[in-house]
Amino acid sequence: MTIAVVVFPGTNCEHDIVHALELAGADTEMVWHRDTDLRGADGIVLPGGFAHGDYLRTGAIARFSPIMDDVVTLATEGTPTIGICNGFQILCEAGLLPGGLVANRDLKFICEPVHIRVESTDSVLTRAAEVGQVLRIPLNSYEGNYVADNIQRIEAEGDVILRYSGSGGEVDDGTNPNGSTNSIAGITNAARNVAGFMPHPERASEAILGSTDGMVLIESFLASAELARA
Amino acid sequence: MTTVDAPDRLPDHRKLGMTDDEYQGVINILGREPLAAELAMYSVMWSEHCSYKSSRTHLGRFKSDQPWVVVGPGENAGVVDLGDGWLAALRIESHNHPSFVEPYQGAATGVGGILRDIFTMGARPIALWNALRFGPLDEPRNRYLFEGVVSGIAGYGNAVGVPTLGGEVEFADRFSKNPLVNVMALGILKRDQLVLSAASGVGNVAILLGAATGRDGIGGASILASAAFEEGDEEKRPNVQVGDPFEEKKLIEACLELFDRNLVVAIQDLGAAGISCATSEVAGSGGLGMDVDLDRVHLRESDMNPGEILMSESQERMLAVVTPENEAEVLAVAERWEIDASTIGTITTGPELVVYSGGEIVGDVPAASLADDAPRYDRPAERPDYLDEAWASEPHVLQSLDAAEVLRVLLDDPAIGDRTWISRQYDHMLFLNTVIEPGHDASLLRIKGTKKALAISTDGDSLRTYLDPRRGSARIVFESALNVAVTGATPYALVDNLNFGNPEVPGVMWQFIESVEGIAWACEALDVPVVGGNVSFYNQTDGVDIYPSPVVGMLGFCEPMPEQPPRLDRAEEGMTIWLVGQDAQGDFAASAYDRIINGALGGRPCDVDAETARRVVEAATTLAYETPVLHDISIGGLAVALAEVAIKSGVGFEIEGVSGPDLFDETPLRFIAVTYGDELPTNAPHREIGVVGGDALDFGDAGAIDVAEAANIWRNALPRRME
Amino acid sequence: MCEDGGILTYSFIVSIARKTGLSDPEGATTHKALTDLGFTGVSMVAFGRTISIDVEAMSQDEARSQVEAMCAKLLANPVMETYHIEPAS
Amino acid sequence: MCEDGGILTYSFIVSIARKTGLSDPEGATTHKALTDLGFTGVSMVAFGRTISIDVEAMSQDEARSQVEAMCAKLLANPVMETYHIEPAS
Ligand SMILES: Nc1ncnc2c1ncn2[C@@H]1O[C@H](COP(=O)(O)OP(=O)(O)O)[C@@H](O)[C@H]1O
Ligand SMILES: [Mg+2]
Repeated sequence: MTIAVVVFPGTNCEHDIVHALELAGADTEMVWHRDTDLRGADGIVLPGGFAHGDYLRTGAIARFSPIMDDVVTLATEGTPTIGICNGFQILCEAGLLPGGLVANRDLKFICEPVHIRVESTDSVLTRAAEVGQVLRIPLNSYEGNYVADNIQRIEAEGDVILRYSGSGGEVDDGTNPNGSTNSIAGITNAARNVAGFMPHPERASEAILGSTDGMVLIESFLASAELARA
Repeated sequence: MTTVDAPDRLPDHRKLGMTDDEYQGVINILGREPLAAELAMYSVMWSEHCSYKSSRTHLGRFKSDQPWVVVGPGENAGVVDLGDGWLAALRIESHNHPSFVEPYQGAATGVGGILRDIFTMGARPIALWNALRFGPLDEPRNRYLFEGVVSGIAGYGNAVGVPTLGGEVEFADRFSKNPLVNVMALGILKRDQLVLSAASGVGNVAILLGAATGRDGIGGASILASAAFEEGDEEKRPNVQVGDPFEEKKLIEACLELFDRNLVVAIQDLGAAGISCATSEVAGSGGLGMDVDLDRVHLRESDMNPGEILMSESQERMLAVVTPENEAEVLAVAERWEIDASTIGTITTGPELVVYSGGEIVGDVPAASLADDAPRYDRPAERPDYLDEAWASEPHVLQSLDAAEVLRVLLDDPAIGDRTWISRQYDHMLFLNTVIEPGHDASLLRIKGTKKALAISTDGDSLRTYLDPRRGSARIVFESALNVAVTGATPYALVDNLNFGNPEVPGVMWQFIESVEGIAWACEALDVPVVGGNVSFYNQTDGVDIYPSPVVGMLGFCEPMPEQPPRLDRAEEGMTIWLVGQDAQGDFAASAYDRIINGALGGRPCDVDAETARRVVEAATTLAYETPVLHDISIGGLAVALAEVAIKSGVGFEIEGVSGPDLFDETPLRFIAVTYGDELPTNAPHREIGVVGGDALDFGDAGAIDVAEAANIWRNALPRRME
Repeated sequence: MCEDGGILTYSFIVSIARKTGLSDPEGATTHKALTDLGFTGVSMVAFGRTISIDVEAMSQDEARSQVEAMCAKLLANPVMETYHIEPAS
Repeated sequence: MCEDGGILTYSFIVSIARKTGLSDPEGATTHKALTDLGFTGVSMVAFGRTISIDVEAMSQDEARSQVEAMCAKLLANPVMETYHIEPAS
């Protein structure tokens, strides 16, 4: 089983996610954005960073990279696909996920561990977690504030998979780090095989880094890729 | 040779910051009047910023002769050996004046510049630090500068993909019109990737990589950095340089690939003085010459004249020297990483640097003369008068002070309060190396795939250095050494950034020389080599010089890394608290107590002996392998150090037998250790001073304050001022 | 607008605004900052971006429809933004 | 513009542009992206910002001079930018 990690110019978390995926036992392959072929990868990761400098609009230019045609094709066919942080922004721009991400409420970059509550296990990212489980995972973004013009539908259909919360799972304005609509930290598509989220699970993948809470998401994703392959 | 500009159309050398004597020096070298472009080159290269003309005589005092030093001062970055083929590269640089003109871009381009110094050596930059000085935050203008500088560092560092692992900041009136922005970077590399800047091989070609050349910083950002500021100068200032972290990110990846594949002979970043500096340095330091064709430089604006192209300080550019056989491959790598590249020169036997434009020669100068023949000044130095009065005064400390009352005030000070407001704006986790994050004495980074780890601390102490430049400077070295030691690291190498006022003022020159002496002596005491640094003079606005502000960046190294390195948040109910190191000596000069409670600045900081320094630092390094909490005692003394541990661990303590004044004493080379058991395995002087437990910071007879209240004050010190 | 064998350069300004109803943190923060500075009469602040574009084409219409296509494809995100194209003076 | 006891609401658009000569990485990157997408006729792309402001005042002149003051004080960065104020239609 091979996980493709797509690298755009300006991506910077590719080595980190590979490190975490390999800790969880996956084989990985980095694919440059100018390539056109994911070679039938069993799962796709769009990692964090600043593709194209985040210029114009975060994710806007990256979505037109040559590799994105194959990302869209495989994702549409059901390949488990996740976007972390900048990868989430790219998936939104590419139309694989609804909504988009704008500047944080306080117009400041935020790098700190936050609590997120699992809202649904019906996604490739959360299948191994439990509903209501609270994870402590670092956030690292300037544009992490989720907006959508069809928010009611997204909520009604259960597309929200992760929400910012307090350590006890409470969700309110005080536990919302960046002003995200309804404290949304991660969402999935209707087919449940594409997921995007702001926090960085790879940064919570070893005890020496302060938390291993990210591994449940990574393991969910790998289990999904394994299942999809079978 | 052909001349394009008649001598009577030469720009005035004085407008370019050059004295008449210096101008005569150029004429002596060339045997004629310089052409416009030549004068442009000499004026920037001979500026204080590029030539170190006032400081060079004194920098020889620094020693870098330890066996683990691979590259000492003189290259873009210092390099030390970490064993098993691993090397670390480090460097510090100032961007003070540009950050005052435009805080966001000034700080951002400072970050870009220091990173280039690191990857020029073949190293991958893995972390950044910064040292900042601003005026008091009750002034809106100072808040604007602080906010802008922090977001500029964040904006560039985060996007370029290099984590910022910490720094330090002070606020004092003398920085209101002259803030300081120093940035430091660390890189790691394998020994066979090391690249130096001296070119070799006649016939090799020079390829300019990266951003297009525009009118950035023309008129000389280096000249800007080499002159005092005056109110109303704005119009004369060169264009603000706009940072492009995306371009730099691509440039880093492209260059690292070139090094990996051994495609370059030499490389040099373009910083101050742009193409003039890069071409003359690669050629001159290799004892060779170069023919440079300005028509081949990729430009952002088409109508630039030769002098402008030579002097432009456009960011995100590198000059690589490669063999003709590899030229096509290098251009292909650039293309793959989507950066522009143009072959602009050829290495010649020299020794001339010959510059062509429109088919004509616009400059023909001995390449090495731009760097090597720069003037050197041994400027007069004289002990300034203010010291008599300062040393004659004695900070006054109430014997029966209420520690809780004092602590409430100190914890609210912006230089003592929590720095999370700053560090949370910086990506400090990228690369998954960060074992100890900002907010501790030093940050600690593992090197994945090895048992090695690196600790870094940046330190400065402008007010104490003002009261005694030599002792103050030595003490920042000892503090930084202790900071890395409490993570388990051994102090291994140091870089320094010497921020001073106008060197033409004898009192400033005296401060400078004393400071160099203090740093050099302290480094020798600890066997720490000085592997690089930077000098920033002319930090003077409207005739007021800044407080003398040397800043050091200490690299510590450990192998193996402690399995559980000490942290401030690991204190638990029932642990014993120890005070290790010197006894309090009544050291209140420039202390937080005197400065904040008394509103005073006077007295003379106490001296330190080398033997004590070595012993205490070694004790910390050793204890770090088995002690949950170690914390250096510095600003605010024992009381503040204890409060930080209690706040971060979320638990109180009871202290016994420490007098009120001793709680706030700032005698150096002391630290606290918190651990279970009633023995501390160290032969450094130590004594038990209390236990962990309860909800209060309980200082016994000196008073008590709830942890929650202290935490609240401390956490809000910056946010309440900035929001 | 300069001639070049039938092809001229046409200049446009594209204004891009956040859809109403979606959050505009830049606008909100600036509104608050203005009020703090004493500009108490400010009742609305909204942020937008402008992109000035020069495009070479055979006619104004052709140029405009190219800019139209650039907006639809890349410059604006229809999920969050609206845009407006104007010839530059 | 709505009436409120002598005080009316006036709307303005402030356009802020980067000074010429300064580099514009966003513009350059977007220019390249447009070219890669096949818009090869694009010869210049420059980024700017607009801020729409509603301000309550006794007269258009008073409102405008307030916006002028906001620009000078906060909205534009005089070191890098120029600005231009226009009443909104
Ligand atoms: N205060 C100092 N202490 C030690 N070395 C210094 C100091 N100041 C400058 N140097 C060294 O002098 C060399 C030249 O510095 P500089 O001209 O600033 O380099 P660059 O052109 O890369 O910015 C560097 O190797 C630097 O480390
Ligand atoms: Mg350099």
